Amino acid sequence: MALVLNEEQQLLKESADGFFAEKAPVSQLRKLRDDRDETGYSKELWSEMAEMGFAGLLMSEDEGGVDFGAIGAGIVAESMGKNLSASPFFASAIVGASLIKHAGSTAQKEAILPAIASGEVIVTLAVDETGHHGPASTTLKAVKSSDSYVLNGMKTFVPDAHVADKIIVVARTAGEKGDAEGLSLFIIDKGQSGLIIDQTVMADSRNWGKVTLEDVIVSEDAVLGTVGEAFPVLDKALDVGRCVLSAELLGISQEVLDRTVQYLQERKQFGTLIGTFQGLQHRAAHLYSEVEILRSAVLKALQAVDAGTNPAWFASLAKAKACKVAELATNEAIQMHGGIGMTDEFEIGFFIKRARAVQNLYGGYNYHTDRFASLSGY
Amino acid sequence: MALVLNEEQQLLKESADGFFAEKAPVSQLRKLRDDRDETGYSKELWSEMAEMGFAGLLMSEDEGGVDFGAIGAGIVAESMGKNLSASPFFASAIVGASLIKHAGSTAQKEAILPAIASGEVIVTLAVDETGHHGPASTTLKAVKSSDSYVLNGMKTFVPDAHVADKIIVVARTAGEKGDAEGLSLFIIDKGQSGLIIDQTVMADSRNWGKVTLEDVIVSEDAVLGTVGEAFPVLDKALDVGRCVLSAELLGISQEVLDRTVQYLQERKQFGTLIGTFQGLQHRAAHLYSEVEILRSAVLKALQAVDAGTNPAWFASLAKAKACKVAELATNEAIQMHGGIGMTDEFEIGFFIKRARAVQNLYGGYNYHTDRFASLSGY
Amino acid sequence: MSDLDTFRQETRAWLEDNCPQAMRKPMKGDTDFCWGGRNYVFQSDDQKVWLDRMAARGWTVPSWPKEYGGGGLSKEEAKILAAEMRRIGARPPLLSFGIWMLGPALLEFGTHEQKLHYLPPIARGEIRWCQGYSEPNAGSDLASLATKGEDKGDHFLVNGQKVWTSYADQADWIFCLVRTEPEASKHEGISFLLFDMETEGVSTKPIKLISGNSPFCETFFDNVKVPKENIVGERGKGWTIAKYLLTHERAMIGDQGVPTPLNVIAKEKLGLADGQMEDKALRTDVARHEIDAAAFMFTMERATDEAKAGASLGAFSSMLKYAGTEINKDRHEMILKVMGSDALEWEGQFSNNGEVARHWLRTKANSIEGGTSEVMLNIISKRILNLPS
Amino acid sequence: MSDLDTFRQETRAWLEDNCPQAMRKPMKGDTDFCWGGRNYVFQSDDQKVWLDRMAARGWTVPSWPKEYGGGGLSKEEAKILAAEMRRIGARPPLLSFGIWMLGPALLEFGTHEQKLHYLPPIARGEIRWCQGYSEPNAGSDLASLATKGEDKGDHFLVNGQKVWTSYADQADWIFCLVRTEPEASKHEGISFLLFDMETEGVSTKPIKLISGNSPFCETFFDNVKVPKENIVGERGKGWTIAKYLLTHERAMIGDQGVPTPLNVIAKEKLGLADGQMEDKALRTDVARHEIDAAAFMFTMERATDEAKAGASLGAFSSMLKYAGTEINKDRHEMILKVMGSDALEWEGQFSNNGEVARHWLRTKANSIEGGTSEVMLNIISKRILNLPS
Repeated sequence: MALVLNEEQQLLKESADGFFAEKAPVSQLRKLRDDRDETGYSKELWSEMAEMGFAGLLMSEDEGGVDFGAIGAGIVAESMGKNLSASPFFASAIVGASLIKHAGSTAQKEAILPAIASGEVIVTLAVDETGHHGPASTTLKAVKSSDSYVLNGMKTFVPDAHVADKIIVVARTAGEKGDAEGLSLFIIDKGQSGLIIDQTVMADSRNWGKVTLEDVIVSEDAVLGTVGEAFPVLDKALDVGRCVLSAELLGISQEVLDRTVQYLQERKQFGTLIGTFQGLQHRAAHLYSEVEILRSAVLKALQAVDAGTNPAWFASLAKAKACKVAELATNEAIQMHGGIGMTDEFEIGFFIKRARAVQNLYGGYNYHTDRFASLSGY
Repeated sequence: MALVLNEEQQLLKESADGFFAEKAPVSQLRKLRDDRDETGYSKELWSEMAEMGFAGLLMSEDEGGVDFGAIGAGIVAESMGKNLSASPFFASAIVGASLIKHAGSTAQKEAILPAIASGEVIVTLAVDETGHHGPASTTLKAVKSSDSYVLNGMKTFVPDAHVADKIIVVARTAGEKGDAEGLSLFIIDKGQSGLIIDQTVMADSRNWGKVTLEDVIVSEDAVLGTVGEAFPVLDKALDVGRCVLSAELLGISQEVLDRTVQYLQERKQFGTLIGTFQGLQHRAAHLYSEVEILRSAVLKALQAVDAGTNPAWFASLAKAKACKVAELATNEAIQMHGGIGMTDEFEIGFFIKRARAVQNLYGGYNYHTDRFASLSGY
Repeated sequence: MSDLDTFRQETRAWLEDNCPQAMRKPMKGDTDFCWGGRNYVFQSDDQKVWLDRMAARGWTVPSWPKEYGGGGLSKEEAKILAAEMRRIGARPPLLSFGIWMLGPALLEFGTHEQKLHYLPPIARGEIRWCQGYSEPNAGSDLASLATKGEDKGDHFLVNGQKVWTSYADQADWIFCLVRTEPEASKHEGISFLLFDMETEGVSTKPIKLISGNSPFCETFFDNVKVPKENIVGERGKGWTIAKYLLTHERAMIGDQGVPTPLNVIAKEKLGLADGQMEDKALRTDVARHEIDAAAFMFTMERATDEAKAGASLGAFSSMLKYAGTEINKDRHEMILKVMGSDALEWEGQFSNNGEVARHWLRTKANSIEGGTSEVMLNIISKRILNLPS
Repeated sequence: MSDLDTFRQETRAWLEDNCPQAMRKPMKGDTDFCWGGRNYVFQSDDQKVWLDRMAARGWTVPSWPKEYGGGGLSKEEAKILAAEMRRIGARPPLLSFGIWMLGPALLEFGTHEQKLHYLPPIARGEIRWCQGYSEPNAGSDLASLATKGEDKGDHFLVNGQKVWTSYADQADWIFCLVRTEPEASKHEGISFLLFDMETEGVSTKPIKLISGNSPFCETFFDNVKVPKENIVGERGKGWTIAKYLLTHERAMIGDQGVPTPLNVIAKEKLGLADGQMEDKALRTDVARHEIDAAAFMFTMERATDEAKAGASLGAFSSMLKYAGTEINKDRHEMILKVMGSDALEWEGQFSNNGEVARHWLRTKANSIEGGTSEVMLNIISKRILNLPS
């Protein structure tokens, strides 16, 4: 496959860029934050996104989607990264949808996928239990009792937890913390007795929550996939997520680079445009180079997902590179903007805060460097 | 102790700088290389160094030395780094002398220390067996047989091996590869039957050799220190060596920085002095900052040795920092000199080659970062 | 027993008797600092008692001369006092820009009358000062100052705007760079003026930062009358004082004191397995950072010792400012890596209201305020390396 | 079966029959390369046979037109030929500056007569070319060229000095930038001349490099007569050709092909313990390097695919040159770390005469030759980011 966007994808990109710049620019996120909006996203925006097909990019037409694949998802995520648009897109249309698609029974697929694609139902995944990603470190317990399961434990850093209709919970049905074996997935509905959701206000002003399960009892129908064998399908869905997060980091990096370059072209200091200073020029040019290289890694990884092969190696490569480049880009952007970049009134601060959250989600630079090395056989 | 040189040390520094710049500049090393000199150093220089007291810096006056301690040794090593002066100074007067001082019997001290200080006898240490430093990885075997030992094995990267009168060999008398226990030191004289020395021509054009021991039989008198318990005293002598090597790397870094700055002040390109380009100015200024910070780390480590406390933490800190800074300094120096820096006629190439050898000796950046972490308790 | 030993004994006894127990606990955040000033509300009686007792001995500013409200201590004595305070964990009784910045400037450039007038209220924590240097179009470039002071005979009429004035909304007085000689060249013609923030025509507006806090203001001067005797040093030579203070400030920003070692934070958060941090990449990065940080601390130590030995710091302080702030930024990026997503919490008890994230964001300004890293590199390049311009 | 399938089958069969077994073994070093030229001494009969057979089909330059000695292959066919050669490990029959540099320039700017005259001998490996661009005072700055060609009616009289002329001491002809219009502005007035290195007045002196090798020369021109028909393109417009070739060269230097993965070298040298490299810091650094290197390879791939899709590379090639050479330098520093002191051996069987160290040193020139990294960053800054000068 040529490492370029085809015509259809190019059109999607233009339409997404236009859509988010108009409908959900940074000012929308600022308003949600300052209003302490309870939902933390614009329902109107989410409906419009669904109408555009953005909630059904990964689903086939039969499943109610538009079948644009991971590349399409990456294109939209990149635009959302540029504009810091808040929505349940990632949690529901990417990770939730991937899990149902890959692990769900026919009944589950038919019930949930079209509802995700239409934006009616929001699904999210609750996986991590500490500040550090690690699916195999799951300790949240699901104990079988006749034909039901009882779940107890805690999850953190769950995107859109308090607005989700369904939470897919990774639980341990066998084995010990650290084992990849013995994990199972359960779909828990909002309002289920014993399910406690605490919204967490985080630096990026987006929707995050802690999820506590106290004797949550679910029937066997709530199981997604095969009991005790969730790890491979979970990791695959996480990889789709990681590739899309890399695309969001690409969008953030590209945007702060563009804004910084524009600032260098306009700002005067010592009586001259600061863009004439070679010290800054070389750093901007280096950053440009890094962003372009990241763009290739992200596209390659998204293509690997769509090609249907195991994308793990490409996903870890892309996420590691994305974390590194986004950290450099946001730090350089703040420094080159000087004092004004430090003010809340200016928007650069929103980007650095969002970048670190996305860097952390589903594994940061070190996590994916380590995974890349293991997957490469050393 | 104030972190500055005292008056006496300042005088030593001036005298060493003057001495090596006059007697052993880079051109001397070039000549030794081009002549394929058999000894690989100037015996005349070495005699003069001994007369200056440089071979007896670590020894007390009773031991035939001038008692300038590790700080004195660092001062001289820094000058030698600036001039790339070749001599058995490091092997004999630093590492050899430290081992005899700390592990030797009264008889051994009396016999050898004054001879090292006068430059009559050259001693070296043979420790590593692969390209990577690791005293505990020793496999060279010494087997006791009635009142003698039989040694078999191979050592590599031994400084001044082919000109040494005595080689201190680290051998395993018990335990397995990887154990710190079970190591012993033996003093083997030149010409001993079964001792084979292969001079190795290395990138830095200095004296290195591989040492092979085939059924070398020595008496118990050859043992230095306590059989099976050599590790602590060995590691302490290596730490003195590591601090002095850090000082040499400081000298190299300072010198290539100074030469690069001078070049930037003189070289024209695009019709203007390249030193006016801010891109290069900032890199030179950053390098200056790193070299100054290295200078503090080196002095602190040398003071720790002289203070008689365990200098391990400081030694690893200094060597790690020295490796990092020297790598940056030599790479930046080549790049900023452009094409001319690539020519053998120009001297910068000699510095980068020497730097990598010194970086490797007794552990590089990663070795000492790891050791620093362990010594810091994590 | 030497005089210094006696001094140590007496100091130890006095501190033991006079430092309230509550003032021996570590400070938890900005609100525990005692900044003083006309409108300062003490956080506790102990805080006030501690300030008053120390100020009475001149120990809020131990090495200033006694006649100006200081303790008149020698360098050695001041060092002993600091050590004894550290020993019992005593908090500094007072922190202020008056102590750090204006005081040193007045001691160097002020007249005897000015010192007598301004220094004692600083020492007693009665007057809180702020610094008016930066302007919207003169950030790193102080020579482009546009705030002007028109000569009106007995006073200057000051008009203009400052930005990044720390806590201007809480300060009583300002020390301020004002262009008083419009004909002079860029660096000439600037004067160093002092005036009351309650003077008519002065107003302030806090700037909200990305950390969510507002330690800085925009400050506006609209026909503010400043008496001519309020000038420090020569008229038109304020640049000299500003440079002196910047050097001073840079050395101080570089020296952030000894923070909790990164590895301690990491061990607390992640624990050890077989005596080592389990995440090996993180372990390596922590060690690499700590090596750089420790080597930098040694450099601060060396600079101090060299200064004691009579060397002049000069542009070396620019290097310290550059390296110190860059290392501190790296430290906080490392803390984020050590703590993972927990570090990004912004509100709530658990994260002490997002202290980690807010502090991380705050450090981004380290390499901007007091002269950017780029300006520091320019200074090193020109003044130390003598590279051509 | 499609035409391309047929072509693949026939090519495979022909290569199978015609590529000598010895020419299917990996090349060990520079001496195994076949450079061709009047004075070239073939390393073996097989090497000569292989060159002759390939040249006869025009496959030393597969995509050049047949009339100029090429194979006349379409892009798709050329790709198949390359793939089939890779399949059996066939060595390139001929490497030369004529193929890489002069050929493309002539194809773009030369007259039909020049193409007919110069290209076939390049394709057959009969004439070896070198490039005369850099001068002692015009390294990265080709506009400062001082070598001049005086107009003497039917010829130019060339005087001056070039430096960094690759293998000038072994080359037969030179393509050379010469200032022929002294009055024109800096970039104007330079012409692109071709002449025989045996012409009277040409002399060369090899430059010994820090790697110990001498792939470059200083080249001197003392009243060298060059016929006017030996000019390529318009008189005074040589700069245009040079720029075209530099872009070409940059893309090529960036693209170093796929070298042995670093982790393979590391595993071979250090082995694994429990499936992982034991030195965890080194493992992390190897992975970090490989991630950067792979992402860069993808970028080369993307650039190629974008070019195929009709996009113009333009200044993007400067980015590729910058990033590719920096990564390659990093790769060789990493190899040093992987191999430890063994990597520093300079002579002897064991180290294949210091191949590792010499190659490491050679890479330091990557970011200098063909435009330094700093010049590449200037180009990106100006032409892509539109930053002001």
